[in-house]
Amino acid sequence: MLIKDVICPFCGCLCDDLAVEVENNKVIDVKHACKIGAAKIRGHNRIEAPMMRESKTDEFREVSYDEAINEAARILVDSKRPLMYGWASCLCEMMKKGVLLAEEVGGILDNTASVCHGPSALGVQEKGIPTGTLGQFANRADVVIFWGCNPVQAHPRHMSRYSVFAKGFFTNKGRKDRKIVVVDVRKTDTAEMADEYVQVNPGEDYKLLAAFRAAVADKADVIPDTVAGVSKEKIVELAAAMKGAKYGIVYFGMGVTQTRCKYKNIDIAVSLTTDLNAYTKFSIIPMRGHYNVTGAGQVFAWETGYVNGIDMSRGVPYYNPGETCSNDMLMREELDSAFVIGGDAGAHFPAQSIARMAKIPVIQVDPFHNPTTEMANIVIPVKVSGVELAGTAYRMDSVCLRMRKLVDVDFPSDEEVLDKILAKVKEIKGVS
Amino acid sequence: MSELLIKNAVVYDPINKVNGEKMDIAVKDGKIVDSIGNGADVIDAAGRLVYPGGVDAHTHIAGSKVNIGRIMRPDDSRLNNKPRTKITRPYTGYTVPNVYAMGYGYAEMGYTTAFEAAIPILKARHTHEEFEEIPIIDKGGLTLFSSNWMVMDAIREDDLDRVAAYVAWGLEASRGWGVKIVNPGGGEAWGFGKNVAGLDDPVPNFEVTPRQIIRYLAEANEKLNLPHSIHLHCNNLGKPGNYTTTLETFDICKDIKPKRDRQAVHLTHIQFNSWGGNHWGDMESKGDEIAKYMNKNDHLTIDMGQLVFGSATTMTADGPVQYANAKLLKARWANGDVELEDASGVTPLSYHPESYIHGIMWAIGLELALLTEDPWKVLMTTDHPNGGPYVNYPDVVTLLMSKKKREEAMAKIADLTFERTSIATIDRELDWYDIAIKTRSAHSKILGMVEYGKGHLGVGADADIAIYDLKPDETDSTIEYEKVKAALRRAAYTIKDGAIVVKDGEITATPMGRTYWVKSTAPSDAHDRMMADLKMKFKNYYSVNFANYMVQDEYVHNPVIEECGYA
Amino acid sequence: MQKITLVPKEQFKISIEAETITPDNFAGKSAQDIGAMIAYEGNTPRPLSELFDITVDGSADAADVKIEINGNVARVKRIGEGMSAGEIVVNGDVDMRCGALMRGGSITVTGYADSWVGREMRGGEITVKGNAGFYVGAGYRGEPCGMTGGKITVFGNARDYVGEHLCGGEIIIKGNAGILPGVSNKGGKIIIEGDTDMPGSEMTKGTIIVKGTVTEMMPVYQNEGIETVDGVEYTKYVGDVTVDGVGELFVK
Amino acid sequence: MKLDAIFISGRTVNQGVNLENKSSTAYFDAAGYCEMNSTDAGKISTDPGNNVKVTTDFGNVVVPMRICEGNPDGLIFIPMGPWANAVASPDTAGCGMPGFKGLPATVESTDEKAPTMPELMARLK
Repeated sequence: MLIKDVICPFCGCLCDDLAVEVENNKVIDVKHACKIGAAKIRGHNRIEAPMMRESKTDEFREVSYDEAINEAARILVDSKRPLMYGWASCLCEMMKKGVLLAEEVGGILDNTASVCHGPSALGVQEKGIPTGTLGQFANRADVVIFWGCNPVQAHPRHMSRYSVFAKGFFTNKGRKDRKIVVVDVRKTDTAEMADEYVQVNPGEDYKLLAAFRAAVADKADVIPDTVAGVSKEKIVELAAAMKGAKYGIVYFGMGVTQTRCKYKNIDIAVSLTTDLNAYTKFSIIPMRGHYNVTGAGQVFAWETGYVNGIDMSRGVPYYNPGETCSNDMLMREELDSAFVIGGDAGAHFPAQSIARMAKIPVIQVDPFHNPTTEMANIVIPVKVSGVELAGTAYRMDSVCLRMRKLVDVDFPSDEEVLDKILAKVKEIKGVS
Repeated sequence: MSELLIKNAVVYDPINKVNGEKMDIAVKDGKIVDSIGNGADVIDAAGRLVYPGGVDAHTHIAGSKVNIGRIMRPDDSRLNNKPRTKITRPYTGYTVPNVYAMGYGYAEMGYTTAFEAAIPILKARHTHEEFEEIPIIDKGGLTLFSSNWMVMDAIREDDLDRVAAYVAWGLEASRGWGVKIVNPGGGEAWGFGKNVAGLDDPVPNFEVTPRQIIRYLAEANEKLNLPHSIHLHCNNLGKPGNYTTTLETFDICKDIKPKRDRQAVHLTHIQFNSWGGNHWGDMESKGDEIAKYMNKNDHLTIDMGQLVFGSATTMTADGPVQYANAKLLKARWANGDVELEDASGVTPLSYHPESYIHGIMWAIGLELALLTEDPWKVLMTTDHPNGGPYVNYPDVVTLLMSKKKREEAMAKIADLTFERTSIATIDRELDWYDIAIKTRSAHSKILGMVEYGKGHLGVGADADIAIYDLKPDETDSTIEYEKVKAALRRAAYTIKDGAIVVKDGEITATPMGRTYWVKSTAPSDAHDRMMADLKMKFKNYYSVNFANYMVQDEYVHNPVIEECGYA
Repeated sequence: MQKITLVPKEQFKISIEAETITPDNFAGKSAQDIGAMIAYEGNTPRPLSELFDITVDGSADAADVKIEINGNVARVKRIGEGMSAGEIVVNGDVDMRCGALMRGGSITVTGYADSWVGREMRGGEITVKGNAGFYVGAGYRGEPCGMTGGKITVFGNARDYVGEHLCGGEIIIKGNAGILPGVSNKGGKIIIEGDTDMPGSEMTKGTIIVKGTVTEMMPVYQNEGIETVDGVEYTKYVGDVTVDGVGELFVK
Repeated sequence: MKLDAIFISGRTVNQGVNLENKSSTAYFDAAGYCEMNSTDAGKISTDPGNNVKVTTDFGNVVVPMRICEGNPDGLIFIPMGPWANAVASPDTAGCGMPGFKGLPATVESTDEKAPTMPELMARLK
């Protein structure tokens, strides 16, 4: 059976034109997807059954779902400062349950944006974000800037579907209608195919963005001869190209969110984009990684008012990255348990943070064995959302789509696991 | 089955012409009935004020705009916080409350229905995702068609039936209740950073005018026999001198013949479009001119878009106006272009009484409501959260009911306001019957919700009832406005579908409400023409596939579907 | 005069949120009353008497209350939050948000003050004798203004974003400051006696004086030549030009 | 001979392909290496495939070296994942985000073996 219009559950592009051949409830072919998406849909070896162990150096023993869930609930109820992290490779339906569970146990609710585009949210909180949907950029953008992002590697179909080669209403020649600029600290594969590659010194994006603002405002006279390794001449020339765009778009990635100045890079990039709107139309958008990390921010925002790093311990949510995000707390050894779901803290936190996770009980809900498993005391395998389970996800531009189910499996969904943990938590706490 | 008797109520139910009558209300299985047996639960209203549950025909409660407001405003989310209880989830936010505070806040004030005023079809699924999480109140939404390529291409080809076919399809795709038009044509122009200047300024690249967009959509609206009229946010919003555009816009729909017993057009938050002068320096109120028009014409209704001093988060599909606001105020600016469909913008701001501009805006909303004679023509809204958050409705009510309250407010407002407006000269004070009209009955009538049992307490109506701790007989609303405000802010009881959801201003139960939407049909030949064009646009220009676009049934909880179409 | 002494009974690992510890709250209260006040250890409410040995000497209005904290409160947040008068002396380190929203009175921390010391401070005086973390005298996320009044002195070093969104008041860092001090300054004064980088980005109004070395300047300032302030010669810069700023940045 | 460098991490296609396959050798091949340009490689006398030891203030890790001429002098890249994390900074700089990019590092040629993912994680227990 060929299932059409399948939405890819890998990255924030949520390409929705895949065709997946399923026979006898097995995926046998994935068409139109990139290498990464195809690999995800084809599947990998997975954790077969729930597992537990006392010490993290012990071998795991297989247990029943009930035993694992009950023990997970007990750990959460006994915790004064539980972290509930992940919420990106999963569907919105379960994020809502996650918020409820975090409320019930007075935990810290954090999603993978914490180590990805969390700083982008902080930038938005400083300045807002002039943005749009990906089709708007495909149809209109004639100046395309990739700043600190590398879609060739991280979002392989982004350029063909939305940003570079895509042909749109006002861009019917596709690539030929666009000027592509890449700003990065190294000449990436994306930079190789750009019209302009601007090499910025590591950690100096902020100053370069400030210089662009000055140039755009025709105040280039204050700019020194070079800024962040880029000549003033180049800055002035590119500022003119930006102002001359019919529609400009800045795609940015972890090259700016993770480098020095972090959220201030986004803050000032938004300001530059806003400034440019005095001359033409310009937008900016983060290149989101996990397919539904955008959804995590959306769900958390409507449920709690905040996007990530949400401390539920006092019954009302409190948000303050730097104080309430996963690594802030791990660094201080403040947490007394961690619940990891739909994200792999073990693989994506600094080793020193993970070492601190080694000292507290860790519960993992995930289909796959990964570095978090190595640190876990309880492992609860679940369905692969978006392949084995239908539900809602948000594309990087916050367009909301319904993921399809392709095959049936016997694993419970993460939503079912959360429901059961929640029920057990309430039972232990004696609340209805 | 559940039965409830509300005894000794002083009832204002304008749709049924009940004006402060002392009576009992019987409820059975969630509906108002003639009478019930002796076993019913009894609430003794003891002479207190009883209204139908409040209805808000124009508010921004859910969807991508509201949520970007939350995302960009942790400074707002930390306001009005209330920790979770056994019954309620945590409340956060003042101008952009979280979904829970949104539902609870309305219910606490005796409101039981609210309509989201702007749904871009491409992002409709998001709106419904939030609807699903807003407790208690019934919901519906208005779908944006104002800069939609499908609409403009059909208009350019003078194919009214195709416009109608697309509206029908778009309403189903978004599960919307009505046709929303925002700065017609301006959203498309904003795609390249431009705007349209007035009703006859062609939309770049599409060569149709705002006037045509309004006209065709209004006609399509009637061809489809939709329960609500077109719902129009005029061009040039937020610009001094815009009242002339507004008056011209009023005229466009003068000869539209509504298929139903309602207005031909509803013009929303008209305060923002009733400005005289040529620039900020000489800006003045033309609220009186607008009211004069309202008093002479019966084809239209408006809502106030009342300004409330303090913090607001402006959000609208009017992209260019938000850019202008953000630039003027050096404020945070979120823009949200929606491919092929529309634009939007969000900007936080604060209204200050020391600013005569804000003072004039404050005055205009009140002028509109007080100078328009027929209370049914002007709804009380704040265009939440544009003019200010809906939790301030009780405050606005007291301004309408009490000249003394207005004078107290005016004492703090910049003097120039009163040279540029007529508010200081207005003596009218609305009564409880007027307020019932302006806060529920007219909202329901204008939306086409009367037959769905909203906004009234007649037999068969939904048992959505607000009881306020206030005895109309013993309260002088022209003087005791603090008491009125307190009572309206926290209902003694809010009853939703016959169940008590608020008691003494506190949430006691959190049932989920319904979502109303319209399934309409156009002639099949027009539908076919429309689908051919639509499929072409999906193939070439949309970034999502046709098959993944329409909102699925899974997203619409407790749906109530109005079926209608060409007669 | 009323003197309250708090000595922590244990080494806290999970942060205690103790916004209750202010002269305003303690004024006129007995040790028993104070002990009954609640602080939070993560999600668990705990009476102060469980957390601290409390001694109270005398009784007075807030202005005449002195709270002395002896022992390790490096994991006690929000000490002195919103206080309007009186005095707090912490003999040791404090955790985040010490003196946030403070309106009056004084706080002295003899050790390290973690991030957000004096967040959104309105008045009064905070002295940190050791180092300070990030965001000294800064604002809350999304707020246009951080500190609007009062004075903060840090004798050691401070980390990044000193005085972010400063709208008034004065911050003195005797040691070095991290990156971007005075970012979005709208009218306050910052003196950094040591080194720092990228001061004054997006400053619209106000003053920043750096007596140490600035290796990285923001490329958006107009050099106005040499000017003498308090007998010392500085290069004066005006900007940030990208926000039409008239802020004054003095760099040695 | 040690090379002073700036360390960054980032995404790659193969790291993505094996994101749910992290116990495999394919994941090690996808994420357990360090890229630098040939000039830098020459400075520490190493050839592609040979192991290098990368050290920062926060830890060290041994991985095979690869050449990427797109890297400017003194810039080394390790794909995001446990090997990069071994040298990443847990300091969140007041905003929740640890240090994955722009850290001063030294690189040297080594005969030490590169750890597998479980070996790396075992170091942290």
